[in-house]
Amino acid sequence: MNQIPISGLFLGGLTSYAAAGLFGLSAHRYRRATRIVFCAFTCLGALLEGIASLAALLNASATLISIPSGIPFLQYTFRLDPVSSYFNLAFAVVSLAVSVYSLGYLDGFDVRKPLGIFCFFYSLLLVSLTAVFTANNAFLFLIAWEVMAVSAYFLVCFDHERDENKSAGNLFFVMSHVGTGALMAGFLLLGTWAGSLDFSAFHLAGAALTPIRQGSLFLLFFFGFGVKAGMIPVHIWLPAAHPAAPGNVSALMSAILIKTGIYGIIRISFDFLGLPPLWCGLLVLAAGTASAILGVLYALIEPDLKRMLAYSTIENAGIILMALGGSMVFRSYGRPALAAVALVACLFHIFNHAVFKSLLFLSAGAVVHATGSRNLERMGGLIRPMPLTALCFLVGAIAISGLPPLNGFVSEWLTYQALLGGFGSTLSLTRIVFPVAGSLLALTGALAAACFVRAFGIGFLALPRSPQAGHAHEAHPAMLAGMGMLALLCIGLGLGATVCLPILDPLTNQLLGVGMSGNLVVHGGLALSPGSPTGGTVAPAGIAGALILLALVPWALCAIWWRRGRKIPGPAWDCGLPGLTEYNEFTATAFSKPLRMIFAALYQPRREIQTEFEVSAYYPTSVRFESEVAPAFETHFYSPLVERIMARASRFRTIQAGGIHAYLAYIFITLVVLLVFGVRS
Amino acid sequence: MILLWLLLIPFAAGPLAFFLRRRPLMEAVNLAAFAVVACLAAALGIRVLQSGPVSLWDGFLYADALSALIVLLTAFVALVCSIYAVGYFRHDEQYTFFNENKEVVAEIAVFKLRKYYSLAPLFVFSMLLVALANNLGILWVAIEASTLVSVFLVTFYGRKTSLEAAWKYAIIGGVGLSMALFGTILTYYAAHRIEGTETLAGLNWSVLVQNAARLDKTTMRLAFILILLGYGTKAGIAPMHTWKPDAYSEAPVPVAAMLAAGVLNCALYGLIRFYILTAKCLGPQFGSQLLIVFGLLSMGVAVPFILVQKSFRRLLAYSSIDHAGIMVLALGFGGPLGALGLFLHMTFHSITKPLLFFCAGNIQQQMKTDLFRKAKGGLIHSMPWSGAGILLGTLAVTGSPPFSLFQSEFTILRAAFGRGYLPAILSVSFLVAIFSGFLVHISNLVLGPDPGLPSGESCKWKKSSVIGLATVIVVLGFWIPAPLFSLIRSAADIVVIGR
Amino acid sequence: MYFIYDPQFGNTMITLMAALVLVLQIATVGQRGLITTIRMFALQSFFLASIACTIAFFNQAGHLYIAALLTLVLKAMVLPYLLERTVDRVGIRKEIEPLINVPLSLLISGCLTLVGYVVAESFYHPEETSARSALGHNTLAVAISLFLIGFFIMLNRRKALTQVLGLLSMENGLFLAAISLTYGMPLVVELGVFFDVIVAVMVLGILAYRIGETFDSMDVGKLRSLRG
Amino acid sequence: MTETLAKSGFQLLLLLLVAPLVSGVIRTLKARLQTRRGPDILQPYRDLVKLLRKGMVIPDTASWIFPAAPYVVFVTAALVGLMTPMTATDAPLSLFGGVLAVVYLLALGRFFLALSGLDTGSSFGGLGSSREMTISAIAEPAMMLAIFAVALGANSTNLSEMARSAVSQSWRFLAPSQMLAFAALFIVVIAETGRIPVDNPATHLELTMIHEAMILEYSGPYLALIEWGASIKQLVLMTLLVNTFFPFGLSSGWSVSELGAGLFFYLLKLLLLSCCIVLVETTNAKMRLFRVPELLAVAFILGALALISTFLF
Repeated sequence: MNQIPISGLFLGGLTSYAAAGLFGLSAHRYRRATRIVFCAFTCLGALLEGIASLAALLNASATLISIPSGIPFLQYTFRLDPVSSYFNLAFAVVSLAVSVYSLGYLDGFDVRKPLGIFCFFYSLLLVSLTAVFTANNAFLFLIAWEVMAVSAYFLVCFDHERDENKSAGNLFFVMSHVGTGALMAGFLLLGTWAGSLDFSAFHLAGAALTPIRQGSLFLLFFFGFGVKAGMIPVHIWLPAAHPAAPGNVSALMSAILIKTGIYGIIRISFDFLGLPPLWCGLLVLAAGTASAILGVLYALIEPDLKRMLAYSTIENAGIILMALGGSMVFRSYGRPALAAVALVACLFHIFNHAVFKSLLFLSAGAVVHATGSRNLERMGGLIRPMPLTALCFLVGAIAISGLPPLNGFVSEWLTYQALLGGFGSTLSLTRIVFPVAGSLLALTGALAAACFVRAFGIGFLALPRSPQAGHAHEAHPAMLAGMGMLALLCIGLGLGATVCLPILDPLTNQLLGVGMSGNLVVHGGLALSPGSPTGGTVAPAGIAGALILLALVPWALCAIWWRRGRKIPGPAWDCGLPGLTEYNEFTATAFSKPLRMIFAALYQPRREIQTEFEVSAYYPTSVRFESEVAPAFETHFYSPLVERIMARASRFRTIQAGGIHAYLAYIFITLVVLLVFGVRS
Repeated sequence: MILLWLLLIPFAAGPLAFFLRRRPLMEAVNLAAFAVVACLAAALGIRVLQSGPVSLWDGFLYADALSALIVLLTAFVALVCSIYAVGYFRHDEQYTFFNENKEVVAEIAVFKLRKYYSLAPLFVFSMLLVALANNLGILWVAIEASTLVSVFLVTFYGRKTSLEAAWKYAIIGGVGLSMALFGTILTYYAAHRIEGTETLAGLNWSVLVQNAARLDKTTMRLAFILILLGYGTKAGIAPMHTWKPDAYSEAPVPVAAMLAAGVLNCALYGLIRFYILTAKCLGPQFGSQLLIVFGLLSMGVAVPFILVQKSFRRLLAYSSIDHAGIMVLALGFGGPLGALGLFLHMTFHSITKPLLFFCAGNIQQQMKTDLFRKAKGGLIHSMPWSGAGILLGTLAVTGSPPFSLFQSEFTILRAAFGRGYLPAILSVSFLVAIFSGFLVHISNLVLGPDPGLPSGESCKWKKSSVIGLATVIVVLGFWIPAPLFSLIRSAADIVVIGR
Repeated sequence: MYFIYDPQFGNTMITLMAALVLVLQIATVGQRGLITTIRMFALQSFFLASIACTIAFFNQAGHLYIAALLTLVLKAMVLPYLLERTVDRVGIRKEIEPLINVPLSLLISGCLTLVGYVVAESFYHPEETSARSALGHNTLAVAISLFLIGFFIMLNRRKALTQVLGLLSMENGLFLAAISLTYGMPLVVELGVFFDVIVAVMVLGILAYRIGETFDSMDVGKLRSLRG
Repeated sequence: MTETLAKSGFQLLLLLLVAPLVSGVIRTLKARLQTRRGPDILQPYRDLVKLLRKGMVIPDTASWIFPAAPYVVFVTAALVGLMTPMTATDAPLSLFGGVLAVVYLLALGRFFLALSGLDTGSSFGGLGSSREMTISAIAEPAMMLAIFAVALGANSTNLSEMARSAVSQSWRFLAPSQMLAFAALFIVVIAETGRIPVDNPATHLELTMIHEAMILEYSGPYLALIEWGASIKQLVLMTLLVNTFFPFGLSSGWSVSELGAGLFFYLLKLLLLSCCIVLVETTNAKMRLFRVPELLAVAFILGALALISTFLF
């Protein structure tokens, strides 16, 4: 592998991302040509990045790339160590698919929209994401981090004519900046203590610190990165911002941008801090569990398809954090092998989520483009006009629900195994945490399945619920190609998990000092096991094969007994009304109604029914039904907080009430105080 | 000689413009003068870099790297402001902004233009004198002169509110400068027991700094307090900042930009010169503690006003208070990093703020208001350049990378964390809060649905100054010219080493 | 006339006049009539000029005579004249009630004098018992008090012109400090300062006049339209 | 390879044959307990054959999901059956996945069934899907806790491994953790198989039905597949209960004599468990839908207690 010029490929990738943006700016005049050149360059960049990262990952050693910059104290230093390369690989894969998709997606852009600006910020996002994953010093990292936020902000605000998008962008940027503030403080503290801002100087720098310093650093970083990771309770920007962005961008944001937060947490807790205190791992586990369960609960009741996917992103970030927290706890207990299982679960789920969430967002983008609405209640029946998009969405839905034999199942299975192992290998009360987390993960998984049954069932099946949905058309071939790549990857990563997982070996080696693939892949590469073959195995490919073979049985049964040709199409049962219309259909709101009632304490649903009638209440002339669910964190924490701050600020403004005498008095008092207290030492 | 020309050209340009009377001529005189001054400033910078401090008339005028940097920034700001002013005042004249009664009175217009075009060079002259005067007394005189000139410029529109603003500016500035003068007198007193300081040179900074260790300590404490409050008033450090929002929002935009990017630097320059003396005399502890407290106070005071703000011109003023606080904080944190951060910040701020003011001015002229409420939103549709410019400027001024203010703020924060955790954490949180308020206000102003206004960017002068500045800001984000950086570094060395 | 050359006499005279200057300043705090206030300022400036002359005489500091002359002409004559003319033209003679009532104001002035002495105390170096440092010590206290009380007048009074007068008396404090501590600043600086003071007063006078014209009142406390 | 195939074939045959039988036994026993005559034990076989022979009506609103779902339901149930030890401790396909795979494969079947309910566009289908997904979701945590409790005892999630460990510690089923876990899992099985008091498989009352509402539009062979699949699923869940908690008579090998004995004990245990189910079904009335969470909360608590008692006792 040494003959592959990793640094050249890496820089080539970055350059072609950047070139894409600069070419994109010319979209003003040459819309069509720009689109093609732009997508070609981003694809090229993604390919180069992907190859470079894969090579670096297989190399299992760090590649350092350094370019001088025109700014004092700054060197553009990138390091492709296994962790960075892994994240960059996931990113490259997603960005390749999204770039292919964009070729078609941008074709359907409103001509009045400044395509050039879009291309520019899109490629800026690509460049900055790459830089975030590979930056090797804190200064560069923070610059890349903020550039990422800036470009994401403009992409979220791209459709700023709608007020909600604008405020979504603002919310995103403000939250992100609050996080960045914490990160900046964290990095500078760490830099002060470590004596340098280089990531290589940070390596295990935390090990020498007192537990209090370690803990406070961890909290700063955890908060800062948690905001980006979409962790509850600092997630509120995510369900606002991801739907507001154009389809391809929201795919990128949900699949990759939130992973930068996870990347940061991994970097911090395994690389920089040495061995953080036990409570850090438990905190991550708890935050992950809360995010997973609350995320999916909010996803369940969301009528907006893209918002629903955004909430599901929170859920998956939670699952990733659960595995990560488990790994940290095991590490604290000195169980590297178990920690490695949890870490592998976490890392694999990161990749998987990147793949299926981008797939789902891309399909959602195609659907929104075709129907002009994000509301599930306005879709329906899309499987007929857009069969391939529907198929892609279905694959994504199965994968994200963690159903075998696709990739989501494998990573969730590993997570369960790690949590199960945690019970036996930790002490006292800590051990009860794991089964509880496991059972909540089970609830999350089941609710996620319900959620995606609802999304696919209401959105794609049965009758169209609006004229636009009825007149929908299949997506552009390029869009289908992009989605198809990801769908195949979902299947491939699931069935070929035993082949893929050994790639994670360098990562566990780097972070924990143990390689896992020997224990993880058993029975000649057929099955996976959590460290010991007796502890349970799973063979996704075997399951898939068995499912296909077993399908012969019902086929044979039908072939034996059933006389062919007796399939009569007929109307579905319409309760005796004249014909089934979209009004008879079960709605998305109704679908989640039982859960809304069961979890009423969380949702605090409010509903209002107004019936107008003339003769008697049994013969209403019109019924107006309104139902609303209050997002708990927004209504109970953030809104009062912002109101409080604003009220305080307003009150504070009375110091500048216009009277010059007051102004003079401020100076006077300051002067007198300083004279009295300052002169005498 | 270069020093003399630097002062003479703007000094002569004022009266010349006054007598020329005709608008194109006045514009030409201003532009030419400031262009020459900018070239001279650049030349001075190079000369100082190559061959050390330059002085004239027995060290009456003296330029080391610190002065050269201030001169360069002032000249740059003056040049861009004069370019912008052409378009700005032409627009004012065209739409009869000069007279509230909407009576088109040509004489009033000419009178007002004469006022601006003759006072602006004098304003610049006084600012250049601040940087070039070696004598601390002359420095004071020059700052006072700049105040007086700018008071007239603040009353430019003659509205009730501009009178009010001018009064507050003049009175508070006057009080502040009295304190500064007191401090200067005390410094002279602290030094005058030392041999060879009884003459005029006794107030020369270059002389004082060599004898700084022998200055009377108690006197220097008192002097520094008074200087801090005095020049702090001029720089707009809380709680002496109260004139700033009024003056910045009432002055014509080019003047406001010069106040924010020129006078601020000059006032800080005075403070820095005294700080060097104090630090050498009393050790860094005393001065920096005070500076940190006042810096944090300024940043903190700016927060609520930026969060809840009705007018975008005042928003910029509070941002200027915030930045004055940051720079004072940087001076207080001290050390090589702090000083370097200070001058980087000063440089970048002086380039970024005018852009914001120009865009705000364009918007104000187009919308005939500076209130967010009345300007509504969606300005990007009718004014794509100014809208994009103010958005870019907002990101830059709030310290978002890749723009260069992030680099300086990062450097300053590095110094901060090296020194103590509480001020550092506080300043980070203030920065975040200010960013939030600023961004939400400006994005609501710029983005949004198209209100269907006619395009408002026909003037080449206004547009070119906005685009030019924006380009400079973007370029500086990625590349700082080596000579500029070494000038900044030598200026920082002066603060650290004292020479 | 021998005693005239006795430095002791000079010191006493200076201290006396400084005390008078201080008393005049405190009296200004309690004063309501505009014209009276201006005249008291003129008188104060006159005493200052005398102090400057005395110091110049006893210490052979020739350039202080120039400063004394300038003070006499400008601060004791020209400025009061200009200000009185402004008062006449605006036609408002009475100060309205100050923000803090007179007895309390006087009390605060007393406290400020105390602050002045406390600050000046720290400058007192017992080991240097030369006449000059003692003089410096006493007059510095007065100067600081003048400065602070002038400041207090500015924030206590509502009229634009009284604020200008407060500012001017602050400058008087500075002048006192300058002449008594250091026998004045270098001449160039001194001239510059004077020039600035004159221009400042003219600027403020013009502003005050325009405020009076525009708002039909000289009450700067009413200028409150710029806020927030 | 061939050995595994043979074992799988045998167990598959067993699954296909025993599953309707269990349904029939339960139905008959229930009728007897209610002093009715009830149908013959073999009635389910007849039903299935009859359905397989009949023609079917496909709703014209339905897409390809509708015909696919019965296959998925049937196949997943069958695969799950092959992962579960029935007569012998080592299940033929136990390598392919343990108890977690079982749970998730069943979820896959349910996923498609719920989609098919929505696919027809009729309101009943949606209603059924919604309720089915809800109940399965809230049953999940309890089930996972109970499984955890058992898996911790066996130190494995592999079902064969769990059975083997249960065999080796013959009296372990009396341990409090095991009893509690059994109780929790019993409740979950009742919920999962759609029995009283959670669902009533015998009615088509539109307000209460869950499972039946989803499959309302199915007819003919597709309905047969679904019914058959459902009964296999029920059998597998019952097998899971009896074989992990009461592993008596599980044969350790696959020789004919061992298998015979294993089969005998297996059927005996199934009969006993069926009796339990019948008892529960007869003595309880169907719950309101929104009371079901309370029942499942009880299961959850039992599971949690089971876990806690694993390290208490």
